[in-house]
Amino acid sequence: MKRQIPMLILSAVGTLLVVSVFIPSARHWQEDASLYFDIIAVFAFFLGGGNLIRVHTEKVNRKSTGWIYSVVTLLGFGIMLVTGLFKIGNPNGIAGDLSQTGSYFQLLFQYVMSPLNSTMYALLAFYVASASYRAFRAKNTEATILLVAAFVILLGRTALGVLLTNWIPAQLSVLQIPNLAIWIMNAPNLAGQRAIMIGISLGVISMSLRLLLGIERSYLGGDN
Amino acid sequence: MTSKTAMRILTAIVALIFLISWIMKSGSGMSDSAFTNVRDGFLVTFAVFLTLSIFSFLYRDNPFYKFAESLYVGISAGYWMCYGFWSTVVGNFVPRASRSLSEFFHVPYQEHADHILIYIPIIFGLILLTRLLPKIGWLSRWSLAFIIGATAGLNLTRYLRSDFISQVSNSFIPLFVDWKGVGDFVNHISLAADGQFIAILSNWVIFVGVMCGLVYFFFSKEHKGAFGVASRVGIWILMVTFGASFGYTVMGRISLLVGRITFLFGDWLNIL
Amino acid sequence: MLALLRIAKLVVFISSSLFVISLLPTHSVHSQDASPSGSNLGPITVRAHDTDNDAGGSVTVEWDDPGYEKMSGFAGFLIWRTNTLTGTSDSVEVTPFGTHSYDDRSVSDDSTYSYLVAALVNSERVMSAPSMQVRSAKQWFDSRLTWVLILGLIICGAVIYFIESAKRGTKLFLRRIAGLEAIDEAVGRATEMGRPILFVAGIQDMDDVQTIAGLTILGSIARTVAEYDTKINMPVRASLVMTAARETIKHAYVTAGRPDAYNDDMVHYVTDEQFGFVAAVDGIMVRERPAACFFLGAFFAESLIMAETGNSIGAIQVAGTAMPAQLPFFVAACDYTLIGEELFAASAYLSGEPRQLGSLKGADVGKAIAMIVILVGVIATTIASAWNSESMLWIENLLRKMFSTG
Amino acid sequence: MGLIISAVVIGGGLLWILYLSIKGQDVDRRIVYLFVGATVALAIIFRLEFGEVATPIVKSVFDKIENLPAGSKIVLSYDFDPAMAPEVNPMANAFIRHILEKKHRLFFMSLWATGQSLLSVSLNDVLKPEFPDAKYGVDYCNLGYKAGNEGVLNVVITNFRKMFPSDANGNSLDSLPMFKDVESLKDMDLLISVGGGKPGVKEWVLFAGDPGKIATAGGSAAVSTPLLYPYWPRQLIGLLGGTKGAAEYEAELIKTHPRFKDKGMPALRMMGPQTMAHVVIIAFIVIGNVAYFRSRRKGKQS
Repeated sequence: MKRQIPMLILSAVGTLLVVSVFIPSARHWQEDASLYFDIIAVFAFFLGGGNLIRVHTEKVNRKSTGWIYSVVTLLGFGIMLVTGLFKIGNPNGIAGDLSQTGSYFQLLFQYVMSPLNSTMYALLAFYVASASYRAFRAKNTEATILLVAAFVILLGRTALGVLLTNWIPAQLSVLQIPNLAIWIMNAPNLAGQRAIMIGISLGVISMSLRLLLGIERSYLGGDN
Repeated sequence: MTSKTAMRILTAIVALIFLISWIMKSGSGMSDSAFTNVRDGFLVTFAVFLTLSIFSFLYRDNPFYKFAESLYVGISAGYWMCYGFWSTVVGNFVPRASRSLSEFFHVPYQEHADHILIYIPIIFGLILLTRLLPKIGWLSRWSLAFIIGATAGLNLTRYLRSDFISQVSNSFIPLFVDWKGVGDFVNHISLAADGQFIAILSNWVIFVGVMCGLVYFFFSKEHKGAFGVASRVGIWILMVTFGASFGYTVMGRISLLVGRITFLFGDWLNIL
Repeated sequence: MLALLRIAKLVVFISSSLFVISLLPTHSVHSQDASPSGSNLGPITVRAHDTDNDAGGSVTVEWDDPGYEKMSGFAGFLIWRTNTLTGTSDSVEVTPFGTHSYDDRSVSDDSTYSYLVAALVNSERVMSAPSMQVRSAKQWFDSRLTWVLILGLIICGAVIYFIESAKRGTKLFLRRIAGLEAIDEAVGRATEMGRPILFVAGIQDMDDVQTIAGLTILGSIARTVAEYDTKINMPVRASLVMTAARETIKHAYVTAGRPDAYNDDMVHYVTDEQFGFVAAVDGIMVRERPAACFFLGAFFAESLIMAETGNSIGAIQVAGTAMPAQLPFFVAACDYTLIGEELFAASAYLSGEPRQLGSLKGADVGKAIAMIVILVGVIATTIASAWNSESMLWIENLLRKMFSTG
Repeated sequence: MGLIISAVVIGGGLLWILYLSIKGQDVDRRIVYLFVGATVALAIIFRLEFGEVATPIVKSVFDKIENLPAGSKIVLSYDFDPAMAPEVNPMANAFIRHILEKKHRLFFMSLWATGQSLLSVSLNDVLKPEFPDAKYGVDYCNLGYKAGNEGVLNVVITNFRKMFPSDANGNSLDSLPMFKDVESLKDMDLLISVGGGKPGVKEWVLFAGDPGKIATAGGSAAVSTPLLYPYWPRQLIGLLGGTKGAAEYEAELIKTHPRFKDKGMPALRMMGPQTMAHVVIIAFIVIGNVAYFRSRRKGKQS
């Protein structure tokens, strides 16, 4: 019993949604499904939030290593939750927009969350450089192609690319780095993207079918 | 000098700089009320402190990064839970469920919406919460089944239409572009970027590239002989794709760093 | 009795259209034929029919304009509707220059309507003759999606056929995927070094099929982890993923015969914020120093941050995603990468179960179909455009119609 | 002066690392981070700018405007929102300066509601102060925003007045002298769409440039540029891609019209640190390969 019912729910819901694409009057089920998902996700917040609080309070009680940082997390979580749910400092009170300028919620977002967000994002500039230094090495043919393609595009994005190959006559102008970079983006890159996308779509179709037919059961406690 | 004392000295220095910057920033505040100036002075300095703490991770893991990380986790978890509450619960559920709550939250009550259906996700949501009770925790699988069924159902047709069908039809490209016969083709042949030859070459590369790329993804056929060659060309095309898109995105990443450093030098030290 | 009813309806209809015409400003009535400013353009012809492929409640009105819209002072087309049952009539919409059709969605399926379209020129109304009666209806099948349905059935049919044939035990060749073989090696290494493995199932919620793919692979890995009794650390960005992941790992431990070794804290919720989650994962990496890192699911810009940090602590990294924009970073920074479709095939590979492997053969048939169609399409397009042959053009247009998303 | 300091610091450092690599040593990733951070910081502090050289895909747009006879009619459509503005606004301003400097007739319009407000910012910050003698209705006019996305183009390609009975300030088109010989888009010499989303450059090509056989050029955010490359050179005479495209156009503008030199070229200033960072990354790739081949050869010898 434990296993049949979930399988039944899964196949029924999935099949209905697949069919709803083809029946005009059932098409709204698609939006309903994503709305229902959001509502269930809100319930799941209790599990997630609960877990966050439990894990960090446990760390604090057991004074395990780095418990002071758990205090910081719990404080941050508490403060943000309170200022958000009660809209403290929000000029229009409970009806005001959550991120109304002037509300403490917006202040915390603007001066704590967004600098952290954009700085984490900015770390990518460093990581892109170290990944390039380490990964683009001509170890084998594939790695060499990877290196050459990245090298041409990188050069094409700077004035260096133009200066290096300006001397090439108009008849061979595709060999000028900026044009070569555009050609690489236009032809091989486009072909690769297309092949990957067709592959992905077939992967999703075969996986969804495996789910709907109940062949893929590891998460539902099936016994395969 | 143990690392403990080094750490203490470092923290003291950071606190000192923080204080100086706070005072300076509050002083240069434009708004008339002293309280806002002091508060904004603190907030700007704190933003700078967080920025530098994150950057310090590049050197190695340290208490400043741990502080910034744990604060970020706490604040952002709270942020998204408030967002979830206001936008989904108050925004979507309340208008469909009860008139009194809608008035309380000043949200337009939806008259004709089919109310009973809105209780389906509620029931599945409650079932999900049964995970907290070990005895009947397995009931939560019903909610998971609902969600996974919905995801599989929605994505099957979506990927079929948006990726499979449209990418196949986009691949119907002519292998001879504005063709006026072999003679004309031969005496205009050149590697000029906007020339006919390059246009034709591009379409050939796209056609062969897509076919070989697909061959690479074959699972159930031995990649040997002609099939093996096609698969090899396929992986080469994929490597060009990865190299090209890696190189192309580098600029976008660097502009993010330029933005942060301009913030540090401009808004904080205003030496720009 | 039926005849009486029909006559009654007829009377109502005639009286209502007379009523409608009398209602209009008088001087324009007799000007129905004589068009303004002397040019003798013919009357506007109007056609109305039920809007096709919809859920009912909508009528499409189309009209041909002999030339009124080209005249200076033309202000728009007024659409006038009469409900032939109740006799009430009202203006529906004024459409601007250049539009010659309009979907009137404010009708109900159970009454019939007749439409008039008037060209408004210098505050005069040139009325058209009333259209035939029309009643809106709901369609049960969207005819524009016929080919999408046929293609879907073909591909799904192939997948199901090979799933069934695999059940009958036909042996199936499967090419090697380096990334999948590396998984056992990575878990083994983690066990020897007594260090945990880190598993990230993407940063999307359960509404993304890549997250589910990641979780199914987690199912197989968790079984090996249960046997070797390795520690597993799985930070998640969505509470639903946490619940599903715990369910998956618990099931793996039960089937491996070690239900007691399972502990809910292996999977822990961090935050819903993309970069907050990444900051925490980086923290876990440098502090717990996992021996193997698995990034399997949907990733965005943060993919490289995790992969580079994982590389800096010397862990074996196996990544897999179906996000084309992130594949280059994983290919550059990780030891093994599952490219697009390989992520979805991984769980079938790892389970080794005949029916799942059969579905991969079905996907291959899909690729074969795609290749054949592209080949035919390209040949037809080439010949049609280069030597403009009619028959090839017909084939090309047929293929484009078959492969339109509708 | 700044250039010399950073050249010495960065260049010297890179040479030192190259020397290390030749000895087969791999450099620690933190050194790479240090270099990237230092390069970008120095480039920002010393406001380094490099002479961007226009690539053919940008040069073709510049030459088209440069060589059109004075008084030609050009449409500039603002199809973007504030999020894309930092990347594409410099392009729009560079186009305004170039078109009015060459005494062409400039027709502003927008397919995005947000484009309308960004357009008025450009008018006040760039057009009015730098071209005091440009008269509204004679040298330039603003048709404003019209909803309907590509539907607007379907109408405007046959008849302007039907879609735009009056311009953004409410005066009828016939009252504007520059509109006397303009019946539809087909009378225009060049269409330029600046933006990166939908409706954008692609819609201008498919619904205006192609059907009307009118020369069309575009400016787009970097992320959407690759999708537009296939249209060049057959359906798009040229395309400015991201900050780099804007910087190339600005450099070309200063070279041929030095009067704009001190007007502040945002894209060029942004490209300074970008170019420096790119050069450092390219250098590290080269060094990485040198280290790899040296260590492989050493492995073979031992």
